[in-house]
Amino acid sequence: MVNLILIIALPLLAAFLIPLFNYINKKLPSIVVFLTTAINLLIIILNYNQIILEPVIIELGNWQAPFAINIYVGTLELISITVISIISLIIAFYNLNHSNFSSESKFHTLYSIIIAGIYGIVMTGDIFNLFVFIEITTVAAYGLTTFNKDKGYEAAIKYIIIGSISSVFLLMAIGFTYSAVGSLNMAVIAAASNLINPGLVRIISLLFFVGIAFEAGILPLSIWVPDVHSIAPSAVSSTLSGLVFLAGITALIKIFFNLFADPSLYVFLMIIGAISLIIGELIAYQQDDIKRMLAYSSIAQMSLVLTIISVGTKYAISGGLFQLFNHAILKTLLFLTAGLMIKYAGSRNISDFGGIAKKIPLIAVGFSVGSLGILGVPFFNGFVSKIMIVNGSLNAGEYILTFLVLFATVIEMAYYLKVIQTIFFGKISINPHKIVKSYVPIIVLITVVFLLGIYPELITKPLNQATGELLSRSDYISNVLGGM
Amino acid sequence: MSLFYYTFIPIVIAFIAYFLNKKIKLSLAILNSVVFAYLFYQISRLYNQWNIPHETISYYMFDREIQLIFQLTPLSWLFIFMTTGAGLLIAIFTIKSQQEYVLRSSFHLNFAILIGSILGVVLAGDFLTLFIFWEIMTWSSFFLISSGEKKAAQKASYRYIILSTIGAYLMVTALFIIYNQIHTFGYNQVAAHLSGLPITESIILIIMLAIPFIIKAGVFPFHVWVNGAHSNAPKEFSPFLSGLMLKVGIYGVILLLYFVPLYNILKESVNYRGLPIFNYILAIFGCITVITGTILAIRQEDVKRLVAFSSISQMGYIIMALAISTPLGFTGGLLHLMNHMIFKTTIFLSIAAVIYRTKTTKMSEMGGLIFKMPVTFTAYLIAIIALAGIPPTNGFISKWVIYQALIDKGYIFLSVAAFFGSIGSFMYVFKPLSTIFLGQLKPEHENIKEVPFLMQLPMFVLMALILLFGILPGLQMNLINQISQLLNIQPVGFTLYSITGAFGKWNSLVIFSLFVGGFLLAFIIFISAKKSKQVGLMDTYTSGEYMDDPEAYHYAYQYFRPFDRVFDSFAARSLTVIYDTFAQNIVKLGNLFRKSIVTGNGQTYAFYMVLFIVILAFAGWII
Amino acid sequence: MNFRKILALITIILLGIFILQAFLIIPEKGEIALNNFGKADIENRTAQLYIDKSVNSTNEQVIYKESKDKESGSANIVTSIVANYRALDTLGEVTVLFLAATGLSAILYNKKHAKSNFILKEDSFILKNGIKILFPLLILAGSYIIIYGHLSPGGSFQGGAVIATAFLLKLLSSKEYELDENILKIIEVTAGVSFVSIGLYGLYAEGSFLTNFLETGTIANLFSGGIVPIIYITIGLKVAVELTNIINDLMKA
Amino acid sequence: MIDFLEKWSFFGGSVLLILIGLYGVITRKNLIKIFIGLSLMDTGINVLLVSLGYVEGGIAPIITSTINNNSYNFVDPIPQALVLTSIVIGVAVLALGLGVIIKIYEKYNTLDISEIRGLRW
Repeated sequence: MVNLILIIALPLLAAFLIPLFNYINKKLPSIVVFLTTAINLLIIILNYNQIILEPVIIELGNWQAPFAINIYVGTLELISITVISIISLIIAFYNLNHSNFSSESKFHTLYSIIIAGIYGIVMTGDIFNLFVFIEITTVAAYGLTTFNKDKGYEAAIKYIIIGSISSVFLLMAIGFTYSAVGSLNMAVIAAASNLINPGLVRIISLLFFVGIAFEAGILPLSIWVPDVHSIAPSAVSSTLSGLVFLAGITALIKIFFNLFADPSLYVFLMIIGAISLIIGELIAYQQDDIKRMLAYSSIAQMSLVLTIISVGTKYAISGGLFQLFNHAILKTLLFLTAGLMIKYAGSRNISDFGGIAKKIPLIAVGFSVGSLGILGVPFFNGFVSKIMIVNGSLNAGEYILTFLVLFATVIEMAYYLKVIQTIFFGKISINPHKIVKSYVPIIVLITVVFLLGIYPELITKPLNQATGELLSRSDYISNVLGGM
Repeated sequence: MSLFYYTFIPIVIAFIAYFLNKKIKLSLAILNSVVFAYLFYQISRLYNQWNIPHETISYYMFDREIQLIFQLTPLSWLFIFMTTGAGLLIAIFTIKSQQEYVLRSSFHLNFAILIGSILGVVLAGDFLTLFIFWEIMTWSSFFLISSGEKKAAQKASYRYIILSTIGAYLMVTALFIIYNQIHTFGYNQVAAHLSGLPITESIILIIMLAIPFIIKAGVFPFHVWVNGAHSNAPKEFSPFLSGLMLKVGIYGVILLLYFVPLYNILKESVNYRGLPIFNYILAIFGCITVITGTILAIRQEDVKRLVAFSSISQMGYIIMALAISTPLGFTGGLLHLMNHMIFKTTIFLSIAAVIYRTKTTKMSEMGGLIFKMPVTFTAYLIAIIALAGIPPTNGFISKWVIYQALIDKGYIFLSVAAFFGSIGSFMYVFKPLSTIFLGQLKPEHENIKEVPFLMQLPMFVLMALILLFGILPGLQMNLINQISQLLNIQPVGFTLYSITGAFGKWNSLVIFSLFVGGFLLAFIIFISAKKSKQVGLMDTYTSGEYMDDPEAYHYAYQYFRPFDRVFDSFAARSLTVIYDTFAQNIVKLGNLFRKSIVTGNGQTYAFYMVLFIVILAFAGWII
Repeated sequence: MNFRKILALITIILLGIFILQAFLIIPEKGEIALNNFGKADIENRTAQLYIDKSVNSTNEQVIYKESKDKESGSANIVTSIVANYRALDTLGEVTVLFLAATGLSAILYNKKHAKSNFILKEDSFILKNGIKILFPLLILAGSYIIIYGHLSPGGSFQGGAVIATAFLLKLLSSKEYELDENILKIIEVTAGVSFVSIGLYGLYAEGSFLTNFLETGTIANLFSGGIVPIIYITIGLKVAVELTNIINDLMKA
Repeated sequence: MIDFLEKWSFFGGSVLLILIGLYGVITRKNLIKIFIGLSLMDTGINVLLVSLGYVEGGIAPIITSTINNNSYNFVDPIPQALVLTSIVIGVAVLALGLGVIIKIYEKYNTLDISEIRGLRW
């Protein structure tokens, strides 16, 4: 067993070393980042079998579990970090060839750190540590956004303003929680949460929601998303949309299922999510800019996940989580291919992609695989999660919610198909701007999509276990606190 | 060979062929034909082997193992046989016809997937399997329709997929409501459960289950996708779309009405003339479909659109016949289903052949092709005779049985509609005949030749089938009676060349002999009479005047104008407008959100954030 | 005042009411709520364990210059929290600073080698010579604050900031003054890497990341607290360098 | 009365600081002023955190020759450690933000946030 803290420490170490590597060779930083992500995947694979048996609690600095920072890796975290490691590896591979920025080494530094931050958000078992990792992730994202020298600054400034405000609220929530409970450890707070005055729980959980949901794609808070995701370089967009959102939702789940499991809060989450879902889809339909469309679609998907998870039953949660992981994989694929298409066509408008499939077939196929996956076509991974979502929400008797979700999917279908039709059947109207090649990441991602679509057992079995763990807080508490 | 493989062989082969296609140009079409031929052979050997055991694949989902069941019944055999047969004929047709078609490889890929998925739909033994393959079928056909050469193809396929998806989602919702109560998707268990539920609940669930099938069959309120899709799809796909895809919808209706014995479930609900209200409404919808399809078909200027509307109206017959749930009705419905598949495929193939040569679908741009393309003309002629329901073709027999069924039960309105449709079909099928094949040959079509043999072959086969089943309906009745037995319906009496109806017996052999006699007589008169003199068409009715708008003078243009005028106001307010308005309103709503929320001002975004907290806080106080 | 401002004001007031009511909640029996002002409950809580240095060991008195080998043996308890009990937070925080510096230099990359255009007038005599005197003093003060961070108030962040101020003054004083970026980079890399490496060595030696693997010595000795002062020095260097970098970049933008 | 004032001057005052900062952020159009608002908010939240950990008559948690761990009231050390972290993060974000503002000024020639709307809808 290799200590899982390494998957946070190694990217950080790599990031700190990058200025040195850059001094040696300009190409070295990207290779180093690629190697770190590969080692991370290896570490996770080595640990997989053990963690699936029972959750692992890593005590940092050899301090007894609830008193200092600890890292908790249960099944949910395990699946998350596995997905994150696979995707980050793919994106790092993509970066090997596609990161010709003016300050390339800095790009790789930021990328390496954002990955560490994402791992941290997912794994940490301490609320202040969660704040720190969220800040690492967002600050890295601010920096990465500005690598687009055209409109990146504008997107970044909006992102920074919103991010700073919500970090204040997050800190406030942490302060209140600490003042009431006297500890920052999630398990201790969970154990004490029944004792906290319900009014205070309301306030704290709302503040937590505001502080985290801005990184999780819930609409009034994540209104910066389309700007940032559409402007940032494709590798960044896919990281932000696939991984940061995944981490954000995981953090929300931790807060609302492990920390404050108050069912009356779920109704709020469900309503917020549903409204955000419909508005996100409706706006996405209007977009001409392909990356903006994808960004709105991410918002909608995340809202969908939140809504479904907040139904709060076993089936619904496992469906929502599956959708979350699918979305991470699919959005990475979509943003990478969309970025390549933009590079090729020299335009961001969907109408300029007419017949592009004949010139760059693999990329076009990759894009359509991603879209079909999101739309839930059988044998794509989205299908299983979609029917799991329908099953979950109907199982809980949420008929209106089911209707809304399916309605949203129809709108989603409308705009994704517009793109697919244009790129495959549209009139050829492009004079190629640049020759783009990127086979390996796209092929790997397509393989993953079909693998999960045809053998969903790969993920549904662990997911059921994860859902079980989420719903039994007492297990979580006793796991961390031991015999206390 | 395991049933499971029937669905996956075409799909797997399709992908292999797709990659091969880069190297060898025609490999896709040929490989597809070979695969379909092989499947066709295998399936024909399955006839009468109804006791093949079920096959299951288990899938781990929702916390438990879920079985995907594949099973073979006479009903599903009929459909897989038809599917592979039609697929084979069309694949052979495409070998030659698609040489200049750009999206050829995508066409074949999707076509093979489509065939596989239809086999899956029909062989499915439970609703989840059905749903999975149903979705794949929808998607592959969506890509097929969008690969049409016209720009409108994309819009048409768009409408098709949206409608289909709405239907599919209704179905999946109903399925999972049921699943959550009984934890299985099996046909029999679902049926048993439905019959145990309160009547309103089960009717709602059944309607939700039925809607995707009704949409796919193109029945009245959901027929809006049919004409666009048929007329804009690639010319080789239209035959399949009309001949088979619509029938898969019918398969679902049969499945619900008979296989899952809906009739029994609904018996206790409100009845009208001994028919459960659901069935009666379905029959009424069928009848409206017949009328709408007919009227709209008469109005068309585009030959593919015309035939598409004709398909809609013929679907109406089948639905009507199946919905009335008598042995005769069931038999008539199934007969018409097979026959319609045969003659409609023929019509579309012959039109595809014409398009292949003339590169246009507008009737007013064609004319006089009878001597240039005699085989195509013959195929079209025979097919429209069958479509109009004239003996000795198969179309007559099925229509005859349907009339018998309707009149027997005394459904006056339905019978009148059926007759109206029949008369209307005379009008609209005659229009392409006279404008494409008869009339004056356009100067630019002087050098047209008959299509290559590989394209003629499917037409020959289909022509033979039309006549064969017209004379020997007993071949079909044999299978239909086996299906009837399976579904506990009383069989209809028949011999090889006769069918027993409600008011007597139809003996096609006698009629055929009479027709052959009459035809010979007419032929003798024709060759012994004096030849008519050929005069240029323009000469007769322009009288030497100068023409400023030649198209308006082409006699195909507004062929049935007086008749159209009667229905002008009706057609203007078509359903399409209603659907489009609905969609546009949603778009407007989205635009409103977009313009008012996403202003681009970072400060406003920050303000939303604060506002959001405040609203949530107060909502928290209120609740 | 326009409508927008009034609306903003109302919203802000409502938000204030919402937040402030948290302080007004009076817990019922058995419930817990926010502590009243000045009544922060640290008895029987994690904070007390930190103060008693008894997270892993038993509760004993910690006496100045007498107690030996207490866990995390630094006299300044905040320091022992920052650099030992919750060292991962600190690593994260250093990372954020590093990120900001990196991001800033990426943003302002194009004008990297431009001269500072921040100073409007020619160099003032008093500024120039005053800074000459102040500069070593500031560096000294900063170093002292960093090195004594585990014993007395202050610490690496404060000390780092003081050192960075020294360079800020240098930069302000003269247009000609240029920082050697290579040296900055070397310090930056060394500091960051050694922080993580110390953590990793702990993982290697004691099986846990950022473990205090050195002997903690006697409370309040300069050489006490195990890895705490070492970490603090690395942090101090890192903070100083990053802040200097940030200032440098901003001034040259 | 003194208690009351003391309590509200810290809790209420820090919340007021946050609110003033927030008001500035959502009403001032100048980007620099917005960032001043943000840093006010940061300050406010730091004061709030520290005051949440205040113990009446408490002193800084440092062991000296006269003070050992049992003899005196210490204030809660954890919030202080947290504040240390949050200050640094605040500084980092502020620095990054100012860098971006410089670039925005170069590009748009204005600091008015309502005119920087290249990305919308």
